Amino acid sequence: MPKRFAVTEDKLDPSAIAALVADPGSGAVATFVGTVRRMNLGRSVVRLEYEAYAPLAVRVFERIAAESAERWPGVSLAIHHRVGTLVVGDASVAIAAASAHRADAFAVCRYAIERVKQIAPIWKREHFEGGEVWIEGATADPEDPGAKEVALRRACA
Amino acid sequence: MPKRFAVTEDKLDPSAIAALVADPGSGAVATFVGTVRRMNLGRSVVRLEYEAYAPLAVRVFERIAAESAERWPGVSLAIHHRVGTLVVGDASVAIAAASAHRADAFAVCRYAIERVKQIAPIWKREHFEGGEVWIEGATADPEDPGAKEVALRRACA
Amino acid sequence: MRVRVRLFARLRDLTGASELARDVSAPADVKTVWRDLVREFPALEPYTSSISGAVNAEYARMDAPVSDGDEVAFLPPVSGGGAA
Amino acid sequence: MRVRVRLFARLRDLTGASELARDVSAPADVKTVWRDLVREFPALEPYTSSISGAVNAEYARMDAPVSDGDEVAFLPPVSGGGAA
Repeated sequence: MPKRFAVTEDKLDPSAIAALVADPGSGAVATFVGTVRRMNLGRSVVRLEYEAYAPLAVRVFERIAAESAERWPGVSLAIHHRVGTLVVGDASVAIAAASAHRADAFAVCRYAIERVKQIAPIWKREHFEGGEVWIEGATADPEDPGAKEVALRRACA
Repeated sequence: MPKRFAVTEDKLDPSAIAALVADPGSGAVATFVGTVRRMNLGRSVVRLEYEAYAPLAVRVFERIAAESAERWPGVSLAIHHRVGTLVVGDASVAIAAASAHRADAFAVCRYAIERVKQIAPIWKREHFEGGEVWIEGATADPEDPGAKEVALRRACA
Repeated sequence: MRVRVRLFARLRDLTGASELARDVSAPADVKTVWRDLVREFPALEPYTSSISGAVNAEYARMDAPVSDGDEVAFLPPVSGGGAA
Repeated sequence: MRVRVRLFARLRDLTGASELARDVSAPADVKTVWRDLVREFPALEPYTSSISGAVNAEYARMDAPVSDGDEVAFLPPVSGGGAA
Protein backbone atom coordinates (compact mmCIF):
# COMPACT_ATOMS: atom_id res chain seq x y z
CA MET A 1 0.00 0.00 0.00
CA PRO A 2 1.64 3.27 -1.08
CA LYS A 3 1.75 6.16 1.39
CA ARG A 4 -0.66 9.07 1.18
CA PHE A 5 2.18 11.61 1.15
CA ALA A 6 5.18 10.87 -1.00
CA VAL A 7 8.02 12.21 -3.11
CA THR A 8 8.97 9.69 -5.74
CA GLU A 9 11.08 9.18 -8.84
CA ASP A 10 8.44 6.86 -10.25
CA LYS A 11 5.76 7.77 -12.73
CA LEU A 12 2.66 9.00 -10.87
CA ASP A 13 -0.51 6.95 -10.99
CA PRO A 14 -3.49 9.25 -10.26
CA SER A 15 -5.92 6.34 -9.95
CA ALA A 16 -3.78 4.68 -7.31
CA ILE A 17 -3.57 7.97 -5.44
CA ALA A 18 -7.34 8.43 -5.62
CA ALA A 19 -7.74 4.90 -4.29
CA LEU A 20 -5.72 5.92 -1.20
CA VAL A 21 -8.41 8.39 -0.13
CA ALA A 22 -11.71 6.90 -1.30
CA ASP A 23 -13.71 4.91 1.23
CA PRO A 24 -17.35 3.81 1.58
CA GLY A 25 -18.17 7.02 3.43
CA SER A 26 -17.01 9.28 0.63
CA GLY A 27 -19.27 10.15 -2.26
CA ALA A 28 -16.89 12.54 -3.99
CA VAL A 29 -13.26 12.36 -5.03
CA ALA A 30 -11.60 15.41 -6.59
CA THR A 31 -8.22 14.90 -8.21
CA PHE A 32 -5.66 17.31 -9.57
CA VAL A 33 -2.77 16.37 -11.82
CA GLY A 34 -0.13 18.90 -12.84
CA THR A 35 1.68 17.99 -16.02
CA VAL A 36 4.66 19.33 -17.94
CA ARG A 37 3.34 21.75 -20.54
CA ARG A 38 4.96 22.18 -23.94
CA MET A 39 5.11 25.97 -23.74
CA ASN A 40 6.06 28.08 -20.72
CA LEU A 41 6.29 31.87 -20.94
CA GLY A 42 6.81 31.59 -24.68
CA ARG A 43 9.61 29.04 -24.29
CA SER A 44 9.48 25.61 -25.89
CA VAL A 45 10.01 23.18 -23.02
CA VAL A 46 12.23 20.16 -23.66
CA ARG A 47 12.22 18.71 -20.17
CA LEU A 48 12.00 19.65 -16.50
CA GLU A 49 14.29 18.47 -13.75
CA TYR A 50 12.44 18.36 -10.44
CA GLU A 51 14.39 18.33 -7.20
CA ALA A 52 13.04 18.12 -3.66
CA TYR A 53 14.20 18.18 -0.08
CA ALA A 54 12.23 14.98 0.27
CA PRO A 55 11.91 14.47 4.05
CA LEU A 56 10.76 18.06 4.53
CA ALA A 57 8.47 17.86 1.50
CA VAL A 58 6.66 14.86 2.97
CA ARG A 59 6.27 16.71 6.28
CA VAL A 60 4.91 19.72 4.40
CA PHE A 61 2.34 17.51 2.66
CA GLU A 62 1.30 16.19 6.09
CA ARG A 63 1.08 19.76 7.32
CA ILE A 64 -1.15 20.70 4.39
CA ALA A 65 -3.41 17.76 5.29
CA ALA A 66 -3.56 18.98 8.90
CA GLU A 67 -4.43 22.51 7.76
CA SER A 68 -7.16 21.08 5.51
CA ALA A 69 -8.56 18.88 8.27
CA GLU A 70 -8.87 21.91 10.49
CA ARG A 71 -10.87 23.84 7.90
CA TRP A 72 -12.69 20.86 6.30
CA PRO A 73 -13.02 18.06 8.85
CA GLY A 74 -13.50 14.56 7.49
CA VAL A 75 -11.87 15.12 4.11
CA SER A 76 -9.04 12.74 3.33
CA LEU A 77 -6.12 13.86 1.22
CA ALA A 78 -3.18 12.34 -0.64
CA ILE A 79 -0.31 14.21 -2.30
CA HIS A 80 2.38 12.63 -4.45
CA HIS A 81 5.10 14.66 -6.15
CA ARG A 82 7.52 13.31 -8.67
CA VAL A 83 11.20 14.27 -8.88
CA GLY A 84 13.84 13.67 -11.56
CA THR A 85 13.62 14.22 -15.28
CA LEU A 86 10.15 14.81 -16.72
CA VAL A 87 9.18 15.39 -20.32
CA VAL A 88 6.15 17.12 -21.83
CA GLY A 89 2.95 15.41 -20.73
CA ASP A 90 4.47 13.77 -17.65
CA ALA A 91 2.66 14.34 -14.36
CA SER A 92 4.72 16.17 -11.74
CA VAL A 93 2.12 16.22 -8.99
CA ALA A 94 -1.04 14.28 -8.25
CA ILE A 95 -3.46 15.21 -5.48
CA ALA A 96 -6.67 13.47 -4.45
CA ALA A 97 -9.24 14.58 -1.89
CA ALA A 98 -12.23 12.49 -0.87
CA SER A 99 -15.24 13.65 1.08
CA ALA A 100 -18.85 12.84 1.74
CA HIS A 101 -19.74 15.99 -0.25
CA ARG A 102 -18.25 17.36 -3.44
CA ALA A 103 -17.82 20.94 -2.25
CA ASP A 104 -15.30 19.87 0.37
CA ALA A 105 -13.46 17.50 -1.97
CA PHE A 106 -12.98 20.30 -4.52
CA ALA A 107 -11.97 22.82 -1.87
CA VAL A 108 -9.36 20.58 -0.26
CA CYS A 109 -7.91 19.51 -3.60
CA ARG A 110 -7.53 23.12 -4.70
CA TYR A 111 -6.23 24.28 -1.33
CA ALA A 112 -3.64 21.51 -1.37
CA ILE A 113 -2.17 22.36 -4.78
CA GLU A 114 -2.00 26.04 -3.82
CA ARG A 115 -0.16 25.21 -0.60
CA VAL A 116 2.16 22.75 -2.39
CA LYS A 117 3.20 25.56 -4.73
CA GLN A 118 3.67 27.95 -1.84
CA ILE A 119 5.54 25.88 0.72
CA ALA A 120 6.73 22.48 -0.56
CA PRO A 121 10.55 22.43 -0.79
CA ILE A 122 10.57 21.42 -4.44
CA TRP A 123 12.21 23.12 -7.40
CA LYS A 124 12.19 22.73 -11.13
CA ARG A 125 14.89 23.50 -13.64
CA GLU A 126 13.41 24.10 -17.05
CA HIS A 127 15.35 22.94 -20.06
CA PHE A 128 13.93 24.75 -23.07
CA GLU A 129 15.03 25.16 -26.66
CA GLY A 130 18.00 27.49 -26.33
CA GLY A 131 18.77 27.30 -22.63
CA GLU A 132 17.87 26.30 -19.14
CA VAL A 133 16.75 28.11 -16.02
CA TRP A 134 15.84 27.38 -12.41
CA ILE A 135 12.26 28.43 -11.81
CA GLU A 136 11.91 30.29 -8.53
CA GLY A 137 8.50 31.16 -7.20
CA ALA A 138 7.73 32.39 -3.71
CA THR A 139 9.83 32.23 -0.58
CA ALA A 140 8.46 29.26 1.33
CA ASP A 141 7.04 30.33 4.70
CA PRO A 142 4.49 27.91 6.13
CA GLU A 143 3.57 30.40 8.87
CA ASP A 144 2.77 33.26 6.50
CA PRO A 145 -0.93 34.03 7.07
CA GLY A 146 -1.12 35.99 3.80
CA ALA A 147 -0.15 32.98 1.72
CA LYS A 148 -2.62 30.78 3.57
CA GLU A 149 -5.31 33.37 2.95
CA VAL A 150 -4.58 33.33 -0.78
CA ALA A 151 -4.82 29.53 -0.83
CA LEU A 152 -8.15 29.60 1.04
CA ARG A 153 -9.53 32.21 -1.33
CA ARG A 154 -8.51 30.19 -4.38
CA ALA A 155 -10.15 27.15 -2.80
CA CYS A 156 -13.33 29.24 -2.83
CA ALA A 157 -13.53 28.88 0.96
CA MET B 1 -10.68 5.72 -28.53
CA PRO B 2 -13.66 6.27 -26.22
CA LYS B 3 -15.84 9.36 -26.70
CA ARG B 4 -15.54 12.42 -24.49
CA PHE B 5 -19.25 12.36 -23.63
CA ALA B 6 -20.84 9.06 -22.82
CA VAL B 7 -23.47 7.16 -20.88
CA THR B 8 -22.32 3.62 -20.26
CA GLU B 9 -23.13 0.45 -18.39
CA ASP B 10 -19.43 -0.27 -17.98
CA LYS B 11 -17.32 0.49 -14.95
CA LEU B 12 -15.88 4.02 -15.24
CA ASP B 13 -12.14 4.46 -15.67
CA PRO B 14 -11.21 7.97 -14.47
CA SER B 15 -7.65 7.69 -15.83
CA ALA B 16 -8.93 6.86 -19.31
CA ILE B 17 -11.33 9.81 -19.10
CA ALA B 18 -8.52 12.14 -18.00
CA ALA B 19 -6.45 10.87 -20.93
CA LEU B 20 -9.23 12.02 -23.30
CA VAL B 21 -8.67 15.65 -22.33
CA ALA B 22 -4.95 15.97 -21.57
CA ASP B 23 -2.68 17.20 -24.35
CA PRO B 24 0.79 18.77 -24.53
CA GLY B 25 -0.67 22.24 -24.17
CA SER B 26 -2.38 21.49 -20.88
CA GLY B 27 -0.54 21.77 -17.60
CA ALA B 28 -3.47 20.96 -15.35
CA VAL B 29 -6.09 18.24 -15.27
CA ALA B 30 -8.86 18.36 -12.66
CA THR B 31 -10.98 15.26 -12.23
CA PHE B 32 -14.16 14.59 -10.30
CA VAL B 33 -15.53 11.17 -9.49
CA GLY B 34 -18.87 10.71 -7.78
CA THR B 35 -19.23 7.41 -5.99
CA VAL B 36 -22.01 5.53 -4.24
CA ARG B 37 -21.84 6.40 -0.55
CA ARG B 38 -22.71 3.91 2.16
CA MET B 39 -25.02 6.31 3.99
CA ASN B 40 -27.55 8.72 2.50
CA LEU B 41 -29.85 10.83 4.68
CA GLY B 42 -29.38 8.34 7.49
CA ARG B 43 -30.26 5.37 5.29
CA SER B 44 -27.92 2.45 4.78
CA VAL B 45 -27.52 2.18 1.02
CA VAL B 46 -27.46 -1.29 -0.49
CA ARG B 47 -27.30 -0.33 -4.16
CA LEU B 48 -28.35 2.35 -6.59
CA GLU B 49 -30.04 1.80 -9.93
CA TYR B 50 -29.13 4.56 -12.37
CA GLU B 51 -31.28 5.17 -15.41
CA ALA B 52 -30.76 7.70 -18.19
CA TYR B 53 -32.40 9.00 -21.30
CA ALA B 54 -29.08 8.31 -22.97
CA PRO B 55 -29.25 10.20 -26.28
CA LEU B 56 -30.45 13.35 -24.53
CA ALA B 57 -27.91 12.90 -21.72
CA VAL B 58 -25.04 12.84 -24.21
CA ARG B 59 -26.38 16.00 -25.86
CA VAL B 60 -26.66 17.62 -22.44
CA PHE B 61 -23.02 16.77 -21.73
CA GLU B 62 -22.07 18.38 -25.05
CA ARG B 63 -24.15 21.39 -24.12
CA ILE B 64 -22.33 21.67 -20.77
CA ALA B 65 -19.04 21.59 -22.69
CA ALA B 66 -20.27 24.37 -24.96
CA GLU B 67 -21.36 26.46 -21.96
CA SER B 68 -17.93 25.90 -20.37
CA ALA B 69 -16.07 26.81 -23.56
CA GLU B 70 -17.96 30.07 -23.70
CA ARG B 71 -16.95 31.02 -20.18
CA TRP B 72 -13.50 29.34 -20.11
CA PRO B 73 -12.13 29.12 -23.65
CA GLY B 74 -9.51 26.49 -24.33
CA VAL B 75 -10.50 24.11 -21.55
CA SER B 76 -11.28 20.60 -22.73
CA LEU B 77 -13.87 18.51 -20.93
CA ALA B 78 -15.01 14.89 -20.77
CA ILE B 79 -18.07 13.55 -18.93
CA HIS B 80 -18.94 9.88 -18.52
CA HIS B 81 -21.95 8.71 -16.54
CA ARG B 82 -22.65 5.13 -15.65
CA VAL B 83 -26.09 3.53 -15.62
CA GLY B 84 -27.36 0.23 -14.25
CA THR B 85 -26.80 -1.30 -10.84
CA LEU B 86 -24.07 0.27 -8.70
CA VAL B 87 -22.94 -0.78 -5.25
CA VAL B 88 -21.22 1.22 -2.51
CA GLY B 89 -17.88 2.56 -3.75
CA ASP B 90 -18.76 2.33 -7.45
CA ALA B 91 -18.24 5.47 -9.50
CA SER B 92 -21.44 6.84 -11.05
CA VAL B 93 -19.91 9.83 -12.81
CA ALA B 94 -16.39 10.81 -13.87
CA ILE B 95 -15.52 14.24 -15.19
CA ALA B 96 -12.13 15.51 -16.38
CA ALA B 97 -11.17 19.05 -17.40
CA ALA B 98 -7.77 19.98 -18.81
CA SER B 99 -6.39 23.45 -19.22
CA ALA B 100 -3.14 25.35 -19.52
CA HIS B 101 -3.83 26.73 -16.04
CA ARG B 102 -5.21 25.04 -12.96
CA ALA B 103 -7.80 27.67 -12.09
CA ASP B 104 -9.72 26.99 -15.29
CA ALA B 105 -9.42 23.22 -14.99
CA PHE B 106 -10.91 23.32 -11.47
CA ALA B 107 -13.65 25.76 -12.47
CA VAL B 108 -14.79 23.74 -15.49
CA CYS B 109 -14.71 20.45 -13.59
CA ARG B 110 -16.86 21.91 -10.83
CA TYR B 111 -19.19 23.72 -13.20
CA ALA B 112 -19.70 20.49 -15.15
CA ILE B 113 -20.73 18.36 -12.16
CA GLU B 114 -23.13 21.08 -10.99
CA ARG B 115 -24.73 21.24 -14.42
CA VAL B 116 -24.88 17.44 -14.71
CA LYS B 117 -26.85 17.35 -11.48
CA GLN B 118 -29.14 20.13 -12.65
CA ILE B 119 -29.96 19.15 -16.21
CA ALA B 120 -28.73 15.67 -17.21
CA PRO B 121 -31.74 13.35 -17.76
CA ILE B 122 -30.48 10.75 -15.31
CA TRP B 123 -32.20 9.28 -12.26
CA LYS B 124 -31.27 7.05 -9.40
CA ARG B 125 -33.38 4.66 -7.43
CA GLU B 126 -31.91 4.04 -4.03
CA HIS B 127 -32.24 0.57 -2.52
CA PHE B 128 -31.56 0.91 1.17
CA GLU B 129 -31.97 -1.37 4.14
CA GLY B 130 -35.72 -1.41 4.58
CA GLY B 131 -36.94 -0.01 1.29
CA GLU B 132 -36.35 1.75 -1.96
CA VAL B 133 -37.03 5.20 -3.34
CA TRP B 134 -36.58 7.19 -6.53
CA ILE B 135 -34.41 10.19 -5.80
CA GLU B 136 -35.80 13.32 -7.41
CA GLY B 137 -33.81 16.53 -7.40
CA ALA B 138 -34.55 19.59 -9.47
CA THR B 139 -36.74 19.97 -12.52
CA ALA B 140 -34.32 19.93 -15.44
CA ASP B 141 -34.42 23.20 -17.36
CA PRO B 142 -31.29 23.90 -19.37
CA GLU B 143 -32.44 27.47 -20.11
CA ASP B 144 -33.00 28.44 -16.48
CA PRO B 145 -30.56 31.31 -15.86
CA GLY B 146 -30.89 30.90 -12.08
CA ALA B 147 -29.58 27.35 -12.15
CA LYS B 148 -26.68 28.36 -14.41
CA GLU B 149 -25.89 31.19 -12.01
CA VAL B 150 -25.74 28.73 -9.09
CA ALA B 151 -23.38 26.47 -11.05
CA LEU B 152 -21.09 29.39 -11.95
CA ARG B 153 -21.02 30.54 -8.34
CA ARG B 154 -20.12 27.06 -7.11
CA ALA B 155 -17.38 26.92 -9.73
CA CYS B 156 -16.03 30.01 -7.97
CA ALA B 157 -16.36 31.96 -11.24
CA MET C 1 -51.24 11.57 -35.73
CA ARG C 2 -49.22 9.12 -33.74
CA VAL C 3 -46.36 9.78 -31.30
CA ARG C 4 -44.03 7.61 -29.33
CA VAL C 5 -44.12 8.52 -25.63
CA ARG C 6 -41.06 7.79 -23.45
CA LEU C 7 -41.35 7.70 -19.67
CA PHE C 8 -38.53 7.52 -17.16
CA ALA C 9 -37.86 6.68 -13.52
CA ARG C 10 -40.93 7.10 -11.33
CA LEU C 11 -43.13 8.06 -14.29
CA ARG C 12 -42.32 4.69 -15.75
CA ASP C 13 -43.16 2.96 -12.47
CA LEU C 14 -46.48 4.83 -12.15
CA THR C 15 -47.60 3.89 -15.66
CA GLY C 16 -45.90 0.53 -15.91
CA ALA C 17 -44.54 1.52 -19.31
CA SER C 18 -41.29 3.00 -20.52
CA GLU C 19 -42.63 3.47 -24.02
CA LEU C 20 -46.14 3.94 -25.41
CA ALA C 21 -47.48 4.64 -28.86
CA ARG C 22 -50.40 7.08 -28.66
CA ASP C 23 -52.68 8.93 -31.06
CA VAL C 24 -53.07 12.65 -30.48
CA SER C 25 -55.21 15.06 -32.42
CA ALA C 26 -53.30 17.63 -34.44
CA PRO C 27 -52.28 20.32 -33.86
CA ALA C 28 -50.60 19.19 -30.65
CA ASP C 29 -47.85 20.41 -28.41
CA VAL C 30 -45.94 18.66 -25.60
CA LYS C 31 -48.60 19.78 -23.11
CA THR C 32 -51.34 18.12 -25.17
CA VAL C 33 -49.52 14.79 -25.04
CA TRP C 34 -48.98 15.12 -21.29
CA ARG C 35 -52.67 15.97 -20.65
CA ASP C 36 -53.80 12.94 -22.61
CA LEU C 37 -51.40 10.85 -20.58
CA VAL C 38 -52.66 12.22 -17.25
CA ARG C 39 -56.21 11.44 -18.33
CA GLU C 40 -55.09 7.85 -18.96
CA PHE C 41 -52.89 7.62 -15.83
CA PRO C 42 -54.25 9.97 -13.13
CA ALA C 43 -51.34 9.03 -10.84
CA LEU C 44 -49.12 11.22 -13.05
CA GLU C 45 -51.08 14.35 -12.16
CA PRO C 46 -48.79 15.52 -9.30
CA TYR C 47 -45.89 15.68 -11.76
CA THR C 48 -47.57 18.27 -13.98
CA SER C 49 -45.65 21.11 -12.32
CA SER C 50 -42.28 19.40 -12.08
CA ILE C 51 -41.72 17.43 -15.30
CA SER C 52 -39.48 18.44 -18.16
CA GLY C 53 -40.35 17.54 -21.74
CA ALA C 54 -38.25 16.50 -24.69
CA VAL C 55 -39.05 16.03 -28.36
CA ASN C 56 -36.83 13.73 -30.41
CA ALA C 57 -34.20 13.64 -27.66
CA GLU C 58 -33.91 17.44 -27.30
CA TYR C 59 -35.33 19.38 -24.38
CA ALA C 60 -38.53 21.13 -25.41
CA ARG C 61 -40.89 23.60 -23.73
CA MET C 62 -44.40 22.42 -22.95
CA ASP C 63 -45.71 24.57 -25.80
CA ALA C 64 -43.31 23.11 -28.37
CA PRO C 65 -45.20 21.64 -31.35
CA VAL C 66 -45.35 17.88 -31.79
CA SER C 67 -45.56 16.21 -35.21
CA ASP C 68 -46.54 12.82 -36.42
CA GLY C 69 -43.86 10.23 -35.62
CA ASP C 70 -42.16 12.33 -32.94
CA GLU C 71 -40.67 10.83 -29.81
CA VAL C 72 -42.04 12.79 -26.86
CA ALA C 73 -40.32 12.16 -23.52
CA PHE C 74 -41.38 13.16 -20.02
CA LEU C 75 -38.70 13.51 -17.36
CA PRO C 76 -39.31 13.72 -13.62
CA PRO C 77 -36.88 15.86 -11.60
CA VAL C 78 -33.37 14.55 -12.25
CA SER C 79 -30.89 13.03 -9.80
CA GLY C 80 -27.80 12.03 -11.74
CA GLY C 81 -24.19 12.87 -10.98
CA GLY C 82 -23.38 10.98 -7.81
CA ALA C 83 -24.48 10.84 -4.23
CA ALA C 84 -22.93 13.96 -2.90
CA MET D 1 30.56 22.66 16.71
CA ARG D 2 29.95 21.06 13.37
CA VAL D 3 26.82 21.17 11.19
CA ARG D 4 25.80 19.57 7.97
CA VAL D 5 24.67 22.16 5.43
CA ARG D 6 22.21 21.18 2.68
CA LEU D 7 21.80 23.32 -0.43
CA PHE D 8 19.18 22.96 -3.14
CA ALA D 9 18.46 24.02 -6.70
CA ARG D 10 20.27 27.21 -7.68
CA LEU D 11 22.03 27.46 -4.31
CA ARG D 12 23.58 24.11 -5.08
CA ASP D 13 24.64 25.27 -8.54
CA LEU D 14 26.17 28.47 -7.17
CA THR D 15 28.25 26.64 -4.58
CA GLY D 16 28.87 23.45 -6.52
CA ALA D 17 27.83 21.46 -3.44
CA SER D 18 24.59 19.89 -2.28
CA GLU D 19 26.04 19.03 1.10
CA LEU D 20 28.84 20.58 3.15
CA ALA D 21 30.19 19.91 6.65
CA ARG D 22 31.12 23.18 8.34
CA ASP D 23 32.35 24.32 11.74
CA VAL D 24 30.39 27.16 13.33
CA SER D 25 31.12 28.86 16.62
CA ALA D 26 28.50 28.29 19.30
CA PRO D 27 26.03 29.70 20.07
CA ALA D 28 24.75 29.80 16.52
CA ASP D 29 21.44 30.22 14.80
CA VAL D 30 20.37 29.57 11.21
CA LYS D 31 21.42 33.10 10.27
CA THR D 32 24.96 32.50 11.59
CA VAL D 33 25.34 29.47 9.35
CA TRP D 34 24.03 31.39 6.34
CA ARG D 35 26.38 34.35 6.97
CA ASP D 36 29.38 32.05 7.17
CA LEU D 37 28.25 30.47 3.93
CA VAL D 38 27.85 33.83 2.16
CA ARG D 39 31.36 34.76 3.30
CA GLU D 40 32.64 31.59 1.69
CA PHE D 41 30.38 31.86 -1.42
CA PRO D 42 29.66 35.54 -2.10
CA ALA D 43 27.43 34.56 -5.06
CA LEU D 44 24.82 33.47 -2.48
CA GLU D 45 24.44 37.02 -1.15
CA PRO D 46 21.42 37.99 -3.33
CA TYR D 47 19.46 35.12 -1.76
CA THR D 48 19.73 36.49 1.77
CA SER D 49 16.29 38.08 1.56
CA SER D 50 14.52 35.23 -0.20
CA ILE D 51 15.77 31.95 1.28
CA SER D 52 13.95 29.78 3.75
CA GLY D 53 15.80 27.79 6.38
CA ALA D 54 15.25 24.34 7.84
CA VAL D 55 16.86 22.53 10.76
CA ASN D 56 16.76 18.74 10.76
CA ALA D 57 14.19 18.70 7.98
CA GLU D 58 11.75 21.07 9.66
CA TYR D 59 11.21 24.67 8.59
CA ALA D 60 13.01 27.02 10.98
CA ARG D 61 13.16 30.79 11.36
CA MET D 62 16.52 32.47 10.74
CA ASP D 63 16.88 33.01 14.49
CA ALA D 64 16.26 29.36 15.37
CA PRO D 65 19.16 27.91 17.37
CA VAL D 66 21.49 25.40 15.76
CA SER D 67 23.22 22.62 17.70
CA ASP D 68 26.19 20.40 17.05
CA GLY D 69 25.35 17.72 14.51
CA ASP D 70 22.30 19.51 13.12
CA GLU D 71 21.37 19.41 9.46
CA VAL D 72 20.81 23.01 8.34
CA ALA D 73 19.17 23.45 4.93
CA PHE D 74 18.79 26.56 2.81
CA LEU D 75 15.97 26.68 0.29
CA PRO D 76 15.64 29.17 -2.55
CA PRO D 77 12.10 30.22 -3.53
CA VAL D 78 10.17 27.08 -4.36
CA SER D 79 8.57 26.04 -7.66
CA GLY D 80 7.03 22.63 -7.18
CA GLY D 81 3.54 21.52 -8.04
CA GLY D 82 3.35 21.58 -11.82
CA ALA D 83 3.63 24.05 -14.63
CA ALA D 84 0.37 25.84 -14.35
